[in-house]
Amino acid sequence: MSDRSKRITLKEAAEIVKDGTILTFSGFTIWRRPMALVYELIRQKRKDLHLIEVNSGPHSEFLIGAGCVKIWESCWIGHELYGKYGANLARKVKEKEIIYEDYSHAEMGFRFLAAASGMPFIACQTSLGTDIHNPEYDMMGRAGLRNGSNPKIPKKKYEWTEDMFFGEGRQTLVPAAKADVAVLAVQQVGEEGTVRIGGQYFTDPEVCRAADITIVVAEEIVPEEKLRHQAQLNNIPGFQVDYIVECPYGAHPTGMFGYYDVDGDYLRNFYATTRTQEGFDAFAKEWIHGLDHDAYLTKLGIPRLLTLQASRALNFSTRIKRGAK
Amino acid sequence: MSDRSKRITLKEAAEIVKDGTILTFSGFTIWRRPMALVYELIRQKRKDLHLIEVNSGPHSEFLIGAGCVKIWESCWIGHELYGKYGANLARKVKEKEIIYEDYSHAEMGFRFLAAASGMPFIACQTSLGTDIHNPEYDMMGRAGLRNGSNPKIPKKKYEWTEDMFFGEGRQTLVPAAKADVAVLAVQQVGEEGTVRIGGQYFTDPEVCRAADITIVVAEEIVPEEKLRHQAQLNNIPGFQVDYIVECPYGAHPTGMFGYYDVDGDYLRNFYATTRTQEGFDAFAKEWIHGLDHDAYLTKLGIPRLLTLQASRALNFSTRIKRGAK
Amino acid sequence: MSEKDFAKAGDFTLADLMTVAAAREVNDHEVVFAGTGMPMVAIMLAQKTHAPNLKLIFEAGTFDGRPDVLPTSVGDPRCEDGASRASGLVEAFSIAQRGYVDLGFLGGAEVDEYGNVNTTVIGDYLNPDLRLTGSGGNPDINSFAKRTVFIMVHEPRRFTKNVSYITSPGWRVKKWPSGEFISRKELYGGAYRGGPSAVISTAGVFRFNEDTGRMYLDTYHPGKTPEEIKGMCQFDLDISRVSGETPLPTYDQLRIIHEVLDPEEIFLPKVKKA
Amino acid sequence: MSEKDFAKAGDFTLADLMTVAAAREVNDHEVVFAGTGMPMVAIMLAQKTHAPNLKLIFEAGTFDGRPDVLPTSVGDPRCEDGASRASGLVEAFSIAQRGYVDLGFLGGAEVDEYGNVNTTVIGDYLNPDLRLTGSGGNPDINSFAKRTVFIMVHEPRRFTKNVSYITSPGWRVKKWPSGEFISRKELYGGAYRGGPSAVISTAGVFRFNEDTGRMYLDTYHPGKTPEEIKGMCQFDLDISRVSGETPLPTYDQLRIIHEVLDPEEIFLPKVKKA
Repeated sequence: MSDRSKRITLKEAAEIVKDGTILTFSGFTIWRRPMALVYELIRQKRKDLHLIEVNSGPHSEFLIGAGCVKIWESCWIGHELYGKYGANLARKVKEKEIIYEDYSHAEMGFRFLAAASGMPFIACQTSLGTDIHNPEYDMMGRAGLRNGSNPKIPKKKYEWTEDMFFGEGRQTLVPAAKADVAVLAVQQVGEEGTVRIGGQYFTDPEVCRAADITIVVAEEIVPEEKLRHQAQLNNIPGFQVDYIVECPYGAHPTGMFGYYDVDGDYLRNFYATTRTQEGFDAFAKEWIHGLDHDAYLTKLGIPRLLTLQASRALNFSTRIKRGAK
Repeated sequence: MSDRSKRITLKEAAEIVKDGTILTFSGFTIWRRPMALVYELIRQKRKDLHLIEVNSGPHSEFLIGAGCVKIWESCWIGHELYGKYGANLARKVKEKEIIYEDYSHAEMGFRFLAAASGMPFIACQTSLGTDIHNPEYDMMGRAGLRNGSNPKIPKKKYEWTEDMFFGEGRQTLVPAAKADVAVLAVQQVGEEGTVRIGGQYFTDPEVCRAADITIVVAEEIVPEEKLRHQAQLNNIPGFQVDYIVECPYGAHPTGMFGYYDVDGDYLRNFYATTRTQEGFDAFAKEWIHGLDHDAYLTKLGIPRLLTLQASRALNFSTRIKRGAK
Repeated sequence: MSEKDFAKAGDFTLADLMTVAAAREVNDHEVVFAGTGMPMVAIMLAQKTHAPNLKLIFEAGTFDGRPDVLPTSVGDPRCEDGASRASGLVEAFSIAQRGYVDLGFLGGAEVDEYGNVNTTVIGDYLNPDLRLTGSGGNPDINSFAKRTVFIMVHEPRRFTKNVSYITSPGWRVKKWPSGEFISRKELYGGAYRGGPSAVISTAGVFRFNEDTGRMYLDTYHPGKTPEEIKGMCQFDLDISRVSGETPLPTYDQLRIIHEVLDPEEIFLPKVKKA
Repeated sequence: MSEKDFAKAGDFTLADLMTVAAAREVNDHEVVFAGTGMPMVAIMLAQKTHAPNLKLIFEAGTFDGRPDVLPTSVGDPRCEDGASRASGLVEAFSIAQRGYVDLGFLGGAEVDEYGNVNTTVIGDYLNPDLRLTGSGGNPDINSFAKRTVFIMVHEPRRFTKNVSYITSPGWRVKKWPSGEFISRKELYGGAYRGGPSAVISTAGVFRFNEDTGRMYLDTYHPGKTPEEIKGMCQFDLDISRVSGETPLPTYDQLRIIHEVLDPEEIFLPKVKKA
């Protein structure tokens, strides 16, 4: 893409994600999820999204609860110790209002590695003998979605072959995980798109390259040349990034290494109150609709944000109460 | 492996590489090659080595010239601008004294990625239609080496399949590149084996994991906890490293980011004088046999080493003469 | 009382007992893959007692970390303190698939007598009573590691004849497309490294018969009897090889758990003294 | 004379002319994969003139570098100055295979009329006259990029009817196992992105017919005629589409090459004035 300014607003970023988009995200469970953009997608009433994720979490629970999602393709959803499972997904699954497709965690990781590397599939040796490989449980196949009409949806869920090189036996071939749009929540992005992640980078580099369009929502947009003084600390080169958005606390209530911790109270409250659709709608009415990101932060309030703020020395907060003590 | 001290001498390191070992290396062309250990292998008269490399360079030209190598499996050999091609390999190839096996550069990279990731093969889409894929040119097959007697040598050079997921056509399956021993020349290693590479890390992380035993030859052995203060700057976790050797200027005449530049004069002289076996033998007599690493550095002399030394600010030398000017 | 003495009843919780039992499964120098919660406390307890040289791998991408402060999740910044390397999930699973991992600690909602574990769904997968979290890395760690230890709540419905869905493979698993049960070793071929080595439940510690892959009771927790535990399983539990009572925590171990590792009581509440 | 004036004969070398011709192949904003030597100078010349936003990828693992000092190799520490990211070869080729690369610059020892290039061997591969370096990344960059430009010495034996060994794929390539020639587009299928778009030799600039994939002469270097160049090829070179003489370097371009990019005369010697 050209080097005209890549900077856009949160609203504009959400508009890039059309109805029916195959969408993926940065982060890991309750860390570095692009929540501010997720809220904006809900405000804009996005429909029929196909989420494809290495693992899932609160961001997807919000999108699913709000009715934005047609297909959820991943391996896990929950809120770690702040909520045992994904109650919104569970409800929609029970009511058959969503298509769910399960792979294992390593399989999802390797699927994104394949897509990021221009490989249509990759071989792995995990989860043999489990119901993840049960051919009856190819849910997208059951829904008639593997007919080739969407070139990013593989025609099969799995293929198996014997290792012909070393005689190592049965190999599972998993298809590349291809996405239309990846949305990344990170610490810093340069004006030309160079991404510097703090802490574990999870599967962000793979997720970025697996998508046709990458939007980076950063805590800070920083001068490009500052990042280029230490190229080894950067994780994604600028030419892989199409749009950038500056949005402090843009991953709240999930955590951001070096910036802020997970807001466990917020997640606990979300999990406790959104088991029903009515509960979800009330939560969304209070925390999403009619607000923008500034209003959301204002509603959270300065003391709460300061409590979550990470120590610059330790990269996590020393102020939050995490346990019974 | 246990956490008894991993520190050994150069001589002990070379003794770990037995006759017939499948051996691989750190670095890229004329950068970060474990030359001091290569010299020691030549002194110890190692035989029948099988070199498997992403790309090759001076280190292998030395081993091949000295008659240590039975099989050379890679994609490239030369000295960049200091020597057009690998004259020792060329001589042994012409005289049919070595088995050579060609893959493409990306194929070799992906082969090491597969081995490093526990995958017996990986799919790629490069070099279709070239003589690299000519079935007549499976040289290890022609030599009867693909009979399964060595479990690290694949039974086929290639396999092809059609993409069954997205209809993307012909895919080449390349076998994992498995090695017995990897020898890495790097800037810093901690006492427990944590590796910190300066500059591009080339294929070192993959090469390390592709081998059963990894020996790291470092410019400096440093306190482990210093490296662990910034985990993101480290490239290889300590538990993947079996032995460590401290050896300043251990990659000379190849270059080491942040420590010293390539010794172009040395390589030019090597290339010019080792086209014949007599030439090689004379060179080895002068620069390898009867010397140890300290004597080698002493013979090079302090002014030469200081000229090669990298600026701490720039990571390369500002003193060397690189061109006609 | 000395630090090395076993704690008296009332001085420790069931969770303490299970944590100590889990820590005992770790050998020094091993590479251990751990998830969030009690397993993480157990491994860090082992690291601070008999296994100072173990190497911790966290699924999100941290290798050989030595956290000062207990992480609440494998994605937590606290994981990276003192780590040899911090990267990502693809590297973690690539390393695991390459065979570096000795031991994995996992959880489960249901287990059968062959160690097949379900964390995906209660009821029929196609018409579920309750959708759970899904697999996460459970089957992957269990496939790649040489040994796997499961930590579970013990209820009869959870120790079941047939799990609703095999999320994580035990010693007899399904061969697709037919779904017939065959031995794990046969199915995994060259990728075979081992399998479930223990289940630590709220009732006892269970292991698996080397030949048949069937679960047997090794030790029973204080206050339980083997017969009672057999009655808490829907399958016919082998209680012929019981070795005794599960060893109690020492005061030293309890001090490390509650004063060093989890003083905030995130995963392990302290005993409430009247 | 002005900076924008074309240089007069005697003020530039043939290498200068070729470097400028190569730079002209680059469009602004493109992602360009470059090897060592003249291609690197050409790309950096483009970056400093008409294509300030091009992104350089070096095979060893550097992305979007802006070196102050000319690297002598893609493994050189000088590559990383001002880079967006520095990593390794697997990432570089993964990015290329994923389709991010617009243009690759490569060299060759022999080329045929379909743009098949040999860098591996002179003579029979099984009984070689001379073993060369081997492929390096030549076939890979050529397979993955949308366009490839080759820079070569022009001798009749190098512009040959049949190369000794196809190292890098042209517009008609071998289908194995039979070895029959078929079109590149047909063989590559979903992986097809393009192919050789120009050859810049010491005699002229060559391009390829869109339908047949056969080479034709586009421009001839000063002092050469199309007929003369046709005589320097062992195949029947199409000279019906010649567009004129290869444009000469400007004084501005020569200044950048010799004063900014390669003042040390590593790859491009200056004109020796009497």
